[in-house]
Amino acid sequence: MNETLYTVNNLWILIAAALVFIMHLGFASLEAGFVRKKNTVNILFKNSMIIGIGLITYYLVGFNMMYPGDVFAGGYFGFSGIGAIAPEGDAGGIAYADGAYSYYSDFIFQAMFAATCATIVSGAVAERIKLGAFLLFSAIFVAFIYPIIGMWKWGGGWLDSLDVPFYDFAGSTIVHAAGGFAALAGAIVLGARKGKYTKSGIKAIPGHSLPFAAVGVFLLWFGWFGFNGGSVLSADPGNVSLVFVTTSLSAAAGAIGAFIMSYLLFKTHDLSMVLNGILGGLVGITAGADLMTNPSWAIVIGFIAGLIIPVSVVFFDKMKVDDPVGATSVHLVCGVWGTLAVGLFGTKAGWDQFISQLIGVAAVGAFAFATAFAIFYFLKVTVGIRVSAEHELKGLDITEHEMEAYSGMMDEGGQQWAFSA
Amino acid sequence: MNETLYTVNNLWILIAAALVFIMHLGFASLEAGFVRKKNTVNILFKNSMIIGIGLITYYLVGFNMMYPGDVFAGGYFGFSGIGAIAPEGDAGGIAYADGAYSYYSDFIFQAMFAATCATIVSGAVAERIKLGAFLLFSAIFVAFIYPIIGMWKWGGGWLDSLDVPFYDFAGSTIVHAAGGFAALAGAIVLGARKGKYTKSGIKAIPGHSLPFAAVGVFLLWFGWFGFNGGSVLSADPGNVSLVFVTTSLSAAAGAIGAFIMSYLLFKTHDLSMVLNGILGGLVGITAGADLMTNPSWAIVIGFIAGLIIPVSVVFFDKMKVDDPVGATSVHLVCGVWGTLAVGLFGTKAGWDQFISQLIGVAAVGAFAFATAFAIFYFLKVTVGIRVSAEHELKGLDITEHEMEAYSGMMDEGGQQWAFSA
Amino acid sequence: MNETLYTVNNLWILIAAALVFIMHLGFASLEAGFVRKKNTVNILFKNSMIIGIGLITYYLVGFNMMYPGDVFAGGYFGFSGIGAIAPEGDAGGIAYADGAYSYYSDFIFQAMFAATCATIVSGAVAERIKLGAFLLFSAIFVAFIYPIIGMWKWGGGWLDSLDVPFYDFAGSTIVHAAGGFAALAGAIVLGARKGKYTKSGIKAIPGHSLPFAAVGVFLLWFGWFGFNGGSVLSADPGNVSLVFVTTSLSAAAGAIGAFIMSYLLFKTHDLSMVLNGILGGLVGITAGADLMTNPSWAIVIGFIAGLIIPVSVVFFDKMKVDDPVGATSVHLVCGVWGTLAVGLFGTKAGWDQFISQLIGVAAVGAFAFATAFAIFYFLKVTVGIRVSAEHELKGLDITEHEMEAYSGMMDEGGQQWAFSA
Amino acid sequence: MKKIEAIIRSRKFDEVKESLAEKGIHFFTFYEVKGFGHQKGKELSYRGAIYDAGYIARIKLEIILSDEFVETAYETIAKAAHTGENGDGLILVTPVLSIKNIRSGLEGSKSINI
Amino acid sequence: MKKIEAIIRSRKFDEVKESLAEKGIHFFTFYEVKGFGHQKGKELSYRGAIYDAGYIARIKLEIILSDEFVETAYETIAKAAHTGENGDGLILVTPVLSIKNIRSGLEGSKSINI
Amino acid sequence: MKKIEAIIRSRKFDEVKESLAEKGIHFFTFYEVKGFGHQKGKELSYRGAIYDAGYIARIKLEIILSDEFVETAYETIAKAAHTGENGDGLILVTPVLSIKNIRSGLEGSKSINI
Ligand SMILES: Nc1ncnc2c1ncn2[C@@H]1O[C@H](COP(=O)(O)OP(=O)(O)O)[C@@H](O)[C@H]1O
Ligand SMILES: Nc1ncnc2c1ncn2[C@@H]1O[C@H](COP(=O)(O)OP(=O)(O)O)[C@@H](O)[C@H]1O
Ligand SMILES: Nc1ncnc2c1ncn2[C@@H]1O[C@H](COP(=O)(O)OP(=O)(O)O)[C@@H](O)[C@H]1O
Repeated sequence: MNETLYTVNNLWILIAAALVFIMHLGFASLEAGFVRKKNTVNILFKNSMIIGIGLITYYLVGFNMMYPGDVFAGGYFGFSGIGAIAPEGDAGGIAYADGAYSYYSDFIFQAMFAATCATIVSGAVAERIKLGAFLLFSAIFVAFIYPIIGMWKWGGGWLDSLDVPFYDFAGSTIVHAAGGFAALAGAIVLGARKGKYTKSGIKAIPGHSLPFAAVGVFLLWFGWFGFNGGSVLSADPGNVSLVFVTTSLSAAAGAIGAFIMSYLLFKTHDLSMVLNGILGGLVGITAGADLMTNPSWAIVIGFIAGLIIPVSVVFFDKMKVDDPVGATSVHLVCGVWGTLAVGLFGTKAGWDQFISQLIGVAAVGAFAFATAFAIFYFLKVTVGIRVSAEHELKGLDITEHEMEAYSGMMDEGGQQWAFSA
Repeated sequence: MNETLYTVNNLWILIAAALVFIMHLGFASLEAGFVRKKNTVNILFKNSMIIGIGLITYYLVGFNMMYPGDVFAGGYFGFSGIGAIAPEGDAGGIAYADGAYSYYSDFIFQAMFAATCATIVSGAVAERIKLGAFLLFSAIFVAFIYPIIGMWKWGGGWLDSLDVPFYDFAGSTIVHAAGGFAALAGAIVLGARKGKYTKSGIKAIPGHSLPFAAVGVFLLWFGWFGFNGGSVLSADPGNVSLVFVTTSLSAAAGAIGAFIMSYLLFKTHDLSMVLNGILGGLVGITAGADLMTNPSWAIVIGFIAGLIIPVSVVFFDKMKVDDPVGATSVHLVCGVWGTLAVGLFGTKAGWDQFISQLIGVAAVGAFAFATAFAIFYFLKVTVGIRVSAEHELKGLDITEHEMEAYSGMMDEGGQQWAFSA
Repeated sequence: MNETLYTVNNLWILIAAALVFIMHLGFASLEAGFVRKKNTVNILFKNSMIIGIGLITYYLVGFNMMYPGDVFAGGYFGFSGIGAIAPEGDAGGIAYADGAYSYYSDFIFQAMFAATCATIVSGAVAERIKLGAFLLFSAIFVAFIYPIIGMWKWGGGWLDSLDVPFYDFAGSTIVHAAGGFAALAGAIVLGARKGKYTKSGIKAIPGHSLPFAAVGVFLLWFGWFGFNGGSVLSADPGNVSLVFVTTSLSAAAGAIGAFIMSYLLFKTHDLSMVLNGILGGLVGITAGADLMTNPSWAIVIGFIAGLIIPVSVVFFDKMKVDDPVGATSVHLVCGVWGTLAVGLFGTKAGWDQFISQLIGVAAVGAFAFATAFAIFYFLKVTVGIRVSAEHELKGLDITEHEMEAYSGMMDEGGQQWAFSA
Repeated sequence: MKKIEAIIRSRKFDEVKESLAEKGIHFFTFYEVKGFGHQKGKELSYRGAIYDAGYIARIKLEIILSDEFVETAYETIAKAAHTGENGDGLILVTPVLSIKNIRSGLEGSKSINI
Repeated sequence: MKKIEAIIRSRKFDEVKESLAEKGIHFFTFYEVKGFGHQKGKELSYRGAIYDAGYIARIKLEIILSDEFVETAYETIAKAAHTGENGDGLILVTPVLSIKNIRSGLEGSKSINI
Repeated sequence: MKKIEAIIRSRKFDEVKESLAEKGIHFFTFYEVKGFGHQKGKELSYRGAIYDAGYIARIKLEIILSDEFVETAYETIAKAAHTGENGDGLILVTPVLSIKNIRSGLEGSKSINI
């Protein structure tokens, strides 16, 4: 491996890490836009803390639990010690990954993924979870649950050692479905927001700013170039460019699918559905972005993901699973769909692969759901996870943060006079 | 060509594609900020769909119409078949473009450009066009009109085969003036927004959120590093860095030019003009960003573009061409200016070049205007393109989407009580 | 040096420049979010102009004053002529910096830094400074003061020639503390906003949009990958990846530090503090991001920066230094802390280094404060720097720009009827 | 002195304002209100669930007038705000016991700005 | 005819509205107001400084009624808006001299929408 | 019982509030209104076109008072809200027929919070 190619490869992984970072802004904007004004500071606070907590816990334990080394190959769990410090010299450099990236590039790219997984949960439990409980959950999830799941496949664990190995290119299962199942567990343990499911039916609780939500989705798409493109784990021109194309086409088709289905179901053009449709397309292609050598397959996958979104949103509402941002539909449902699609389309398509995909996503889903459920339940019976009805009514911004997201927006002539009182 | 250099070059084209992608968020934010609150969901919806429709139609037909291959060299039209699937092996890789980029990198970079061109139109026709008609127009424009124009120059068509070939580095004409002329056609066919031009004069219809508009412009500038920088079509250090410098200095000078001219004309400091001035500078330098080996030329070009902007906005208003976001001034006028500036400044400056530039921009302008006019007119007499007066009054958000962009922004104490009714 | 490695290195510097550019959007969003609605257009206007003015003045004089060449080595001031035009051929290319970057890459990267330094000031003087006076200040600051300071260290001046050279990797002192001290001078010369410090105590003047502020901080973090990562001045895998890791961990720890300290001090979870804490962590690590070969040191530095933030904000409020966005706490205080931390942690830690750091930051601080104070004072007694009390009350948007940031946000049913009057 | 209160359509506001001005009535106070009446608010839809604020947005005017102007104002508003469709709103006259102009300190009908 | 004005808690709005509807009173106008009373606004905190708008948010209803409905409306609101805690608000009855429905042109109690 | 209504400058709000408090009047309701009067709104400019909302922003206070407090409140507001420049606004006294405190159920002047 030549030094220069190593430099290029490594540079790409780092840029990809920065792009995955910006997904955190995407999630923050999307979730802020989809919650009510009174809970906006709270959701932004959670998103600001998750990235902080996520990176540090992943540094301390997560990374070495997810990539514990060859001795744990084929296993269910491993750990190689606290902290992520690069081996000296070439071992942490050109020799670390055959000239594809350095130790620290690996760490930072993986750490950004880890934090993403926890962020997925925050949207589904928004507007009613206690701040402290949520931060505790996130820390545990990023430190232990996500790394264990990741280890099964990317860390060389048992899913990677099946006869026909489970395939998950960039994490439809490992990141998205895992996060989505945890989100589902959280939404179930918490229960719905007050006033969402009433005797007279399902009530709409519109997000306070669709412009923010739209910004979030475009930023997520932008970040996904790093999420999927970086998962090539080198700057290989053929693979990275294919992944860019399949990722974009799937997202594009997701928009169109959701456009059509939401029109069929609701007879209207629901922006929030098209936005979710784009995300569904992105999540859907993530498992096999590098396998769709005919990009038309990516269009099919994304289009179906887009069709699924409105149906799934309605379904979860019928089940009284209250998910303000659609995280379960986007990440769980489309994550499962994308994982299975690897068995249906692209260069690995086939019955055996399909079965392995099913095993993989079922195992991960069950584990993520069960552990998240257990943690949320444990927090519920100990510190409590749900804010009081009164706090929920007043909003978490005032009750947990003593702040408001917007001040003086209503004042004419720019006079925020009330605050000089 | 060595494999590693190919990897670097290709990586840059991909990153540039991602940057051009983010311009779509830039346009979405800018346009959302410049329309009234009641049409915000609608404009975001259009921008979300255009990128989806644009990528997919360009994949299906556009790309192969824009780059039909050598057999059509010097011609006016060509087509090499449905779908964009890379040739096998090196032919779609290192050999595809002499080691500059792979087939798929080429496709995705070009596809992002194509969608951009359609997006330019959306701002000018905002707040009154029917959603369906607009989406139809966009699909036709990206699938056929833009690729035909692009083929004339970048696809090796007749403009590229003039004695002194027409020059358009990154698309002042091909993308921006083309989009701008189509925007003009749309604005004319549609007519002005109600209440804009009244007996008592021209009325201001202020955009609902200048902060969003400002975010949009900064993101557009950011994306322009990819738009212009990527148009070097390799990572060549000298050229890409020159292009970064000329692009930035021109944008900077555009801000200053618009600052001065809007103060002279209006005796005030109009943020929306400075924002448009930045864009004018960016559009202006786009035709010759690689030719201004003395960056001071870029400053002159951008400065003049900035001066033009307020004058042009006032001019179109006098002509009763209602363009809520200034797309015609930015993309059409500054696109023409930038194209001609190639004949006046930089390494290609000269009379013959100037004439070629004039031919190119006139031909493209006429074709874009005429075809867009025809499509809009056809849509007008068939499906209809303008929403009813009542819908326009109530806003497209409620009438076309049954949604509002902001919910509960006015509630004190965070109580969105009205929705629990 | 091989051509390909040069291409990679150079590409990274350019991408880093684009990332530093996006920090300007970060600052614009952050500052817009932290001011009152009535001053939002004004702050966006200033931020839009600063980048324009900054790039052009830096092109004209700044760059050649900051990097005047070897003849001025060890000195206090140098200048090598107007304008920044690359030497012909390899001298401006592969030979310019030993194959690390071209002349123009160097220029654009440095120019983006320069504009950043001026932007830091804009937040601290917001809501009361005259537009013209501020723009004049910025032009002078970017053209002369910042380049002189930069020359002392990065231009090979006296700080770089100390026995134990002062160390400032990416500008904790040169950019952030310098900007922070200038901000302090500005805030002092201007005085506090009306109603901030009253007989009955310190009044809160909440920013009008915390969502915008949060977006700004995430974008700043994103841009910091370029700010610090690009300061490696090559794409060296080991160094750039280490810098990515230390930068992110320090920002993460800053969030946690501010979370804890603001809870201890205020018994609440103040989002604005956590956001400032992230920035504090970023500023803090900037001086030694490449020296913390044990990333845990970066965590310590960032955590302490985060702890400092709330204390510092309260301190400046007690001193009646009114800084609406916390620029002094973030850039000045954490800039000093980060500079000194180089003497305490990492591979250069040691008493002698600590002393050099102290000398460096003291000299820069004194010079930046004194010159900025002098300029502001001069402007005060000549053109005047503070808007009238009436204008301050009405807001700068209406009085300096005759515009409002938001129009029709309060209208129900999307009717901006008031404007058709 | 009397106070006229009128609840009108937002889009009729300008017309009402201009008609009043023609009769020499330039001064009044107004604010946005919401109303439940024959005309219903438009149903909105969000993520598959339909919701309906129920109310419609209206402008409420308040005009303080000397007795001799009341009739004119009353009729002028009634005419200018009329569309004939559900939702036109209503006009009230209510009593005022006393009034003072803060600037001039004048009381009673002398104090009224017209 | 009378005008009833009621200042109530936002969160009691739906209950009041439904109770009135049960009594056949479907039409009214309302808007958001702020109030100083026994109940104080929550203290907020921003960057270490505490601030307190002091006021609380309330909804104000205005209902124009024929005299025979006044008592019912009065009692209905009083009941539906009651919590017993500080901040419940108050109900007024004020006189109306005349009234006109803009759409129908009808005056007096015939004009009143119920 | 009477109702005092006052339309005042936003920036005089605090002063009025404090002056009232000094006289023992702590409870009132207020909301933002817009007014057309002698003072005109500032002209704004957007992309070369000038526009003018015409109105200015004002605060409206409503205070329910027992008859014996009316005079004091009236004078106190008049003084505290005064600047002498166009735009100071006005104060009205209007009749109240009956009143009920929702929390306590008390009616008449016993019910009035001061
Ligand atoms: N009895 C009432 N009391 C208070 N406001 C009323 C009353 N009736 C109507 N309104 C107000 O007038 C508005 C228009 O009433 P609506 O019944 O829709 O009009 P119309 O009488 O023309 O059919 C309502 O939205 C409400 O604000
Ligand atoms: N005298 C008054 N005049 C006008 N409004 C009042 C008066 N007293 C109370 N209010 C309004 O009623 C609201 C509730 O009053 P409060 O004293 O908190 O309730 P309670 O009487 O149930 O303790 C206040 O916020 C204010 O809007
Ligand atoms: N006749 C009126 N009816 C209702 N409101 C009025 C009337 N006259 C004045 N106002 C209100 O008082 C505000 C101040 O009036 P203005 O004429 O500017 O003050 P001044 O009388 O001190 O010159 C107006 O904006 C309006 O809201």
